[in-house]
Amino acid sequence: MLAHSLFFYFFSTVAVFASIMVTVSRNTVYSVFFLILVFISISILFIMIGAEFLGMIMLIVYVGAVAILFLFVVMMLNITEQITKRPIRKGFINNISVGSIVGVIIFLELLVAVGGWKYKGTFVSLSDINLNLAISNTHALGNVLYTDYIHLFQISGMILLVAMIGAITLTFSKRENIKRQSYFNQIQREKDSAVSLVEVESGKGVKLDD
Amino acid sequence: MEYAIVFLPLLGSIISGFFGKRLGAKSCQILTSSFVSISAILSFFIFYDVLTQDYSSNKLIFNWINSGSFHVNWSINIDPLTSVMLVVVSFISSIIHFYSIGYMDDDPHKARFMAYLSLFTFAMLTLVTADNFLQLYFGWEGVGLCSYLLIGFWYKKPSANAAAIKAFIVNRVGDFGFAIGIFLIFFFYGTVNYDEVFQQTPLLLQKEIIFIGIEFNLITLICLLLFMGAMGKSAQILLHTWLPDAMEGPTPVSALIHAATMVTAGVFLVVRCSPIFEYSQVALNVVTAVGMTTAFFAATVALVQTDIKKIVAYSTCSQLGYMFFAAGVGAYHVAIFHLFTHAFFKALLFLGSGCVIHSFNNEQDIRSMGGVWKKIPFTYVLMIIGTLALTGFPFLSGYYSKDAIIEFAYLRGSTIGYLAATVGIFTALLTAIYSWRLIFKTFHGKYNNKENNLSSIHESPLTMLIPSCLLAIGAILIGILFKEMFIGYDSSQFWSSSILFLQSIQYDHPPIWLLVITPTVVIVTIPIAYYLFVANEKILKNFVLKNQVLYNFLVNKWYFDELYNFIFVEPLKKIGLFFWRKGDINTIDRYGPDGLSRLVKIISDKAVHFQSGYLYHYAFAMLIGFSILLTYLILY
Amino acid sequence: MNFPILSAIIFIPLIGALFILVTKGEHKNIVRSSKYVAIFSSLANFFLTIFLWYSFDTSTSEFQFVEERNWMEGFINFQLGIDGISILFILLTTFIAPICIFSGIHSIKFKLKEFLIAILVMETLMLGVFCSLDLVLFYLFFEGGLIPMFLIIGIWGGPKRVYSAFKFFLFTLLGSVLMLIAIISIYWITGTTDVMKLLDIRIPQEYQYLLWLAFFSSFAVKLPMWPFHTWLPDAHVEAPTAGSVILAAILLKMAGYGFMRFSLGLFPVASDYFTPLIFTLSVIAIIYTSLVALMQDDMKKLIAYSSVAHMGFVTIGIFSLTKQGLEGSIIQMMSHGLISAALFLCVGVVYDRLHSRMISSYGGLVNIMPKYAFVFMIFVLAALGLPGTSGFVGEFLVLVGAFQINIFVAVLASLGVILSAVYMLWLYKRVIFGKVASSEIKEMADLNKTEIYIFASLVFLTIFFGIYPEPLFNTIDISVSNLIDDYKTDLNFYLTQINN
Amino acid sequence: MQTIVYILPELFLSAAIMFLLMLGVFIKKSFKLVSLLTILSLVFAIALILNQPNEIIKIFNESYIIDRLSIFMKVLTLSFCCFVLLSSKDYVKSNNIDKIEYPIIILASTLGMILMIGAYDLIIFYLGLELQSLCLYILASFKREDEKSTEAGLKYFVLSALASGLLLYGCSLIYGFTGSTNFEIISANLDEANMGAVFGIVFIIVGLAFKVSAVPFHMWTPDVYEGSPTSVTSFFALVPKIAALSVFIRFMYVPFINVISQWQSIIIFLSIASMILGAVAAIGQSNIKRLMAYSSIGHMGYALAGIAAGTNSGIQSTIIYLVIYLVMNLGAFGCIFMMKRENIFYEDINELSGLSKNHPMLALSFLIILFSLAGIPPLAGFFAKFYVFMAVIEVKMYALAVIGLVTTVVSAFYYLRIIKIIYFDKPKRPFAKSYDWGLKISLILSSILVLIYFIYPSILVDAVSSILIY
Amino acid sequence: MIEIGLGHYLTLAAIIFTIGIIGIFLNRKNVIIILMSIELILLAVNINLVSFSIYLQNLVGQVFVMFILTVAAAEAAVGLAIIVIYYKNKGSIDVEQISSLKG
Repeated sequence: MLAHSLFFYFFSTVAVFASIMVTVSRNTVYSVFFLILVFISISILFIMIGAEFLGMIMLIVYVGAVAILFLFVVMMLNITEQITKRPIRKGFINNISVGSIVGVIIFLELLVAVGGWKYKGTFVSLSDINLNLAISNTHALGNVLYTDYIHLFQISGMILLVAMIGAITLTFSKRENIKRQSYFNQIQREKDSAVSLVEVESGKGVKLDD
Repeated sequence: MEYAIVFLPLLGSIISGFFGKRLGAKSCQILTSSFVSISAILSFFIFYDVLTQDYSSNKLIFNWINSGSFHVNWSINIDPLTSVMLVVVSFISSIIHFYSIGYMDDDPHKARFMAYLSLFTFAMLTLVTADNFLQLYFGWEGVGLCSYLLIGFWYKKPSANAAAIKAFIVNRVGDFGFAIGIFLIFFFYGTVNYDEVFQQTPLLLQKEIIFIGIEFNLITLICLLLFMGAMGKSAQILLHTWLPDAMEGPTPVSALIHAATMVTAGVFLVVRCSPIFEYSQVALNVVTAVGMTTAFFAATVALVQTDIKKIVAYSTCSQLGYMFFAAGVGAYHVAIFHLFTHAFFKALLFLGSGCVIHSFNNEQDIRSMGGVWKKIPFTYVLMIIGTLALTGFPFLSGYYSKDAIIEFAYLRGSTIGYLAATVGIFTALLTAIYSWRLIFKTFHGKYNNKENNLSSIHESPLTMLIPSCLLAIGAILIGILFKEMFIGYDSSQFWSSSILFLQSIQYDHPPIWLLVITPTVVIVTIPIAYYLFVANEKILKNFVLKNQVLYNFLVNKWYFDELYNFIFVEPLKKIGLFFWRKGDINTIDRYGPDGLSRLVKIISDKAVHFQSGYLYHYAFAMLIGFSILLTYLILY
Repeated sequence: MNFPILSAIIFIPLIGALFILVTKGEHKNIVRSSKYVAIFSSLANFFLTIFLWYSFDTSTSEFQFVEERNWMEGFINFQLGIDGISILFILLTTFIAPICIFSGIHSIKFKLKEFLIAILVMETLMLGVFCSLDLVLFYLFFEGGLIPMFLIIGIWGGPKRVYSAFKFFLFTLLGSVLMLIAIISIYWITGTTDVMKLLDIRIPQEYQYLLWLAFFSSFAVKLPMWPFHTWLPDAHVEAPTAGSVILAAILLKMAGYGFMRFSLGLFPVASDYFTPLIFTLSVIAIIYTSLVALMQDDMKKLIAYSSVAHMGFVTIGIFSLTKQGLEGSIIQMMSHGLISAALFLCVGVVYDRLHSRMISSYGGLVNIMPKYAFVFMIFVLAALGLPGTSGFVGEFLVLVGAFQINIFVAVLASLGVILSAVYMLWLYKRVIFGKVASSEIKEMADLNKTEIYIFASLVFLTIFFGIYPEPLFNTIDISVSNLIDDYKTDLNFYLTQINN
Repeated sequence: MQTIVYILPELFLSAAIMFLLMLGVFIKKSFKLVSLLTILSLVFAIALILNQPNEIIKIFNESYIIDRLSIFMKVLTLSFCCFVLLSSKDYVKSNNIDKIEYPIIILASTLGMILMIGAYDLIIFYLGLELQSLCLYILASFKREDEKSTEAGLKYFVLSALASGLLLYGCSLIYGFTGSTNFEIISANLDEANMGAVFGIVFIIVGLAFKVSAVPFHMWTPDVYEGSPTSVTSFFALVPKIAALSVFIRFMYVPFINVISQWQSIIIFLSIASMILGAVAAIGQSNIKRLMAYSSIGHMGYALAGIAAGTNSGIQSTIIYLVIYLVMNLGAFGCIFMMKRENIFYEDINELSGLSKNHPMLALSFLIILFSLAGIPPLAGFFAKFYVFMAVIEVKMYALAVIGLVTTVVSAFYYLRIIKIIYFDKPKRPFAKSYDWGLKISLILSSILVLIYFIYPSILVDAVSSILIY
Repeated sequence: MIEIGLGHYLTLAAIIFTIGIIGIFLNRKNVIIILMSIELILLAVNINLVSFSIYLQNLVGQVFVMFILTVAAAEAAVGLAIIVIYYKNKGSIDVEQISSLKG
């Protein structure tokens, strides 16, 4: 019980801090790392309340794939260090203040929503909830995912397909004057045509012809 | 017969107007003149029938306006008053038609001129033969139109155009009152037919109505409004300014329209409406007052004018004043008699002036004339006859009618009657002075014209002189011939079917001194005038120099034109411009459509400006919208 | 059902327009055949309406030649029909349309084919307005007219045509969208938009005021009443002659017709309540615009302002709700249709020759163009309400009617009669009389054959109806009486309701 | 097995996507073939949908529904997708975006929309939405060497992701506060006291409003419309709106119907704001695509007004409005596709100047379409507005009606401005004569439909009259 | 405080959600940060769903999260692809410079 709350407070603090850092840190690479930190702490929270499959999958998908993708792009575009010498735009300060006010308002309103939560009336600690332990969380998900939610599963497949097509269409370009590997040609190549013995006279070097 | 009288001139007008080019000017002139002459002859027959057999008729032509209870017909109504007017109108008109043949000899638009003249005759005839107020109004405006057309006949002259418009518009002002009078009549009587209106009048005597905030007696109000129309048409003071200007038109026009016929329509109206006027002493008094004021005012102005036609015009104005105050004191028959005689001698005077002008090659200023009586004796004689008749020289036509007016005014016995008689006598004096001034300045003294040689002065052609002679005969004899019939002892019977005399006509003899005073004054004036204007001009010159203010006041016609210009014309123009510039453009458009579109444009620019292209602005806008919705929901 | 004569009348011009649209071939041939098609279809339509008039039964106030078709299933039917009031407007429309076509053929120098299509479509829409017995249908035609008119002004108009066309379009559109809301509201209040049924249904009194105002906003702009009139001078000035003619002769009448049929028929209480407003605006319109007209230096603008003043008489007459007032308004609209059309044609004649509308560039035309001067004179006189022209009959009756209701209004309105004389005669004097203003004027030709025929017909009708308006009175008599009776009974009904 | 029959169209489309992909990969230069087959498969899918039974069917644990609304909207989506493809063929070819992926992605996004339309469960709705959106991101930046196109893609991506994040948050709230993701269960568990769920509604409305580009969630629209290749813009302007509006209707009237008083005022706000901004902001535009963007914002405002009415006739009027809007916009974009000289497509409005002289028929149809867009009778656009305001006034929302119609006047201004340029201004060089029959057909079809709709306006009313709230 | 209930998790989610939102429009650096903020938002949603799911003892929430994960990955891929081509065209992914489309 106590452990649960301690862990909750610790990891949620980390998550909040890290998510703030995601948005404010100068270096984009750091941002990505903080993002990873958020993901990790949240996944720990998930595991804590019994959604272990999702917690793990979060790690795999987010940390293992998405965050790494981000990192790739950041590296590729070489935008890690932001040029910060840019003069502050007029009205920027204003924006910050107004923006923060709006943010705070939204946050307070969300709290109102959360506070208005009266589904079951009484306060129930999440750690007390007895999950159906007959089957594990993963098992339970697996049971429904391919039966009740098979159509959704297929649709998400389609989404991934589209994402793939899209990413390729957008970024893939055939460039001229670039030598490419041709696996078939490489493998099919006979020894005769690939290797030739050359008699080398000393002191003359080798002249390779085309 | 009635149809022929009224529609022959119209036919002539149409033929001459539309086919003038094809027929040629000559045939048009002959055609229209003969049509009008036929009409005149037929009018005499009618007159004769009326006189001898009490003939009367009311011929319905067809319905005009027929809306709910508002029925108006086109019709030809004959009664004694109408028959007299028919004679005057058609006879004078035919004479003028003939006269015009000569007068307009060198004008390129003869056919058009004749068409207008005939059209005028037609309109005047419909006016006098109407049996309801609306047809009267039709003729009323019709003659106004013809007057407008004829005054502006020489359209190249800017002054003629201006005068034409002025005539029309001033008349419109009068007609405004007239029209409202008709509305009132219809509103309270439910009809605009003379007979029905006249029959109902005694029933409505006590009716009071609020009009423009003032309480009036209904009958009085109707009379005053109708009289307003009459004032406009008959150029009574306040609405007289158009008449002198109207002299811009050709002289035959002045003779026909602005002396003999149209301007007397106002008098005709008052007399025609005597069954209403008789019931309103207030209205009658107003008529008298306006009449005598006009008579006096016009005479004073005529004293100092230098344009030959303008003098005659003011004289017309003055004589119309006589007629009105005659009507105002209840002597409607005398008014009509004066109208009748006046038509002849005033037309004669105008035709004579026309001859003079013709002789002087379109010179109208009497200061540039003089000393030609021997060169143009016929004209001279005609003018003398006209002047004598006008001034009321004994036994010429003017004598009978004018004296009768003064007598009747005196006999009325009321204060206003005495006052009118006094003014009448004094005006007669003035009339005599300015008339003889005209004669002496024009025909006697030194020859003053610089443009034309004395030798080039010539007598007018016969086509002009013969008609004038006819008129001259009329001017001499008509008074004697018709005196009994119009104002004699039996006259009330003759008039009974068209004029209502609430107080029976006084046939008492006025005091002898009154009978004598006017002719005496008239006769005595002649030598005085000769002395002043021919023999010894210096006295006058000195007098003028000493009384420069008075002189200017008179020369400028009591400053009426300037006053009107100042009160009406300029302010109206300014208001119009103000409404347009400040009202329409600067207020309605500026704040209305243009303002709205500018506002929309501004909002549009703002909205577009907001679309800054920056992602964070977009996200920000979304979130603001989102938080507004959320907040709204919480607060709701 | 008999032959659907009203539909035929409405759609004949449209069919003509379609024919013109689909003609193919050499440019010259197209233009020629479009001319013939346009003239033929418009004239055929005119004769058809004459026949309609002939077979019209003047002894009943019922709607006649009623046609009913399913249109928007369940709630709105395609319903046509005419009574004594509308038939006159139909006649006016079909009479003016050929005139516009003739005038257009003469003066339009480019895109003649499109022009003819626009005019024919316009004719269809205008006829639809006067025939329709359903509010939605009415609105459809009423608003639809904006499209061709916008194009006519915009394509063939003068130098400031864009501004004017936009102003015209948006101004009138803004006015009429409110009417659309009112129409829909009426549907939900009463369950129908069928005019014949609505005239029997009494709309609850509390709704009437707003509904009336909504209709008013549309009609007041269209009529136009002061202070919604400023689009009119602009539109007139820039529109080509035929456009001005249509605008002045028919488009403005739609509003008067609407006031009569809808404002009075459907909302008697509100009409009664708002009568002072109408009177005030109308009187202001008459005096104000007359004064403004006085100071114009552009002929068309002057005539446009005078139209505003004349339409002021119309509204006074309508809302005086007397027999004379209403009949006077109708006659006034008819005659204004003829006279203003003719006046614009007159301006068009000289504009075609000199390409200036400024009064100052003219002068002394009578020397060069006597026939023209004559024709112009007739219409100037008719416009200032000279007895014997149709202008007088309408104006006078309106004033007679108004006088019975409100003396003060009638007196002030009569002042307009004086002012109209002032500005019209002054205009005439400056244009026609005086010295020949420039050497170009000397070159100007007098009226040609077509113009003479056009003007002759207009002159004839103007004077004919001025002297013998009996046919018009015969046609409208029963319908107007019925309108007034209905109004009075309805009003009494409501008033007793209020008192209880 | 029965279930499979019901989702045959969706299955067929998925299969077609994969098949065409393979085909495209293995056959070189097969763009033409793939496009043709795409259109054919769309047509075939329409046939399959029309073949579905005329009753309400819920499958997959009631998470997917087949009813009149969904059938109607699906047919609409597929057919307009067809028309867009047809009319943009020429454009695609001359702008070097004729890759096989193009039609395939369009097909995939159509599939996503169809799933959205049929969704009866939050999860499937979300997945459909994302499938569609992903395709749209790609399409927007499809002209990848063009800076504007990629910028459009980027903007659309970021904002759309934000919007779907909000929407998702709403979904999570609704799930949490009602205990289910199924629409009917949500409906049963929702009441006004359930604050959290009501909040969720706002989040979801925001997401949907983004999709229909209602103000203030419209900010992406002008930029994306302008930046994307015109063929994509026309797709954007037409097809996704169908799905978005139908989902809007579905959400408001199925799960959220019990809290109508809560969302009604929000929709009214969105509607009014969209109408006003759509009318006002378009005035200064010179790029015709941008102008069409604002115009579509305005039109969506009117469509939302119908939804706001909260009645059957409200929904029906919205659907009628949508249909007419689609037809008009198809025509409008058809005209935009014709603005081509020497293989360059112009977007500046001023290039249209004097079109009436050079291409009278094109100008005429543009004229008809523009007047219709402005809502001037007797063209179809008027009836669209008429029905909407009928529904609005039925529930006595007079203010909405007045504002809506007044904005009509304002928006008429910028349509008139285009007409002015076409008809009143001096001609410029003529455009190339386009002989692309697909474009011609869709243009002629749409302008004729718009023009003659008034002859028998009941046709649409009849078609949608069976679409009712359940 | 000691008892950790649903409310705590929801509040955590709300905080992260808000940070994600603010991150989108206050961030002036590069677009990738925005992408990460979006991931944060999705993460917040996931927290919500998972905690609801556990609380309600209803697997739907967790299933939902599974698909959100998929979508998030796909979105990241496509998003990054777009960023890459944008960078190729423009040479920068500075948020302040993405404004060639405006008005």
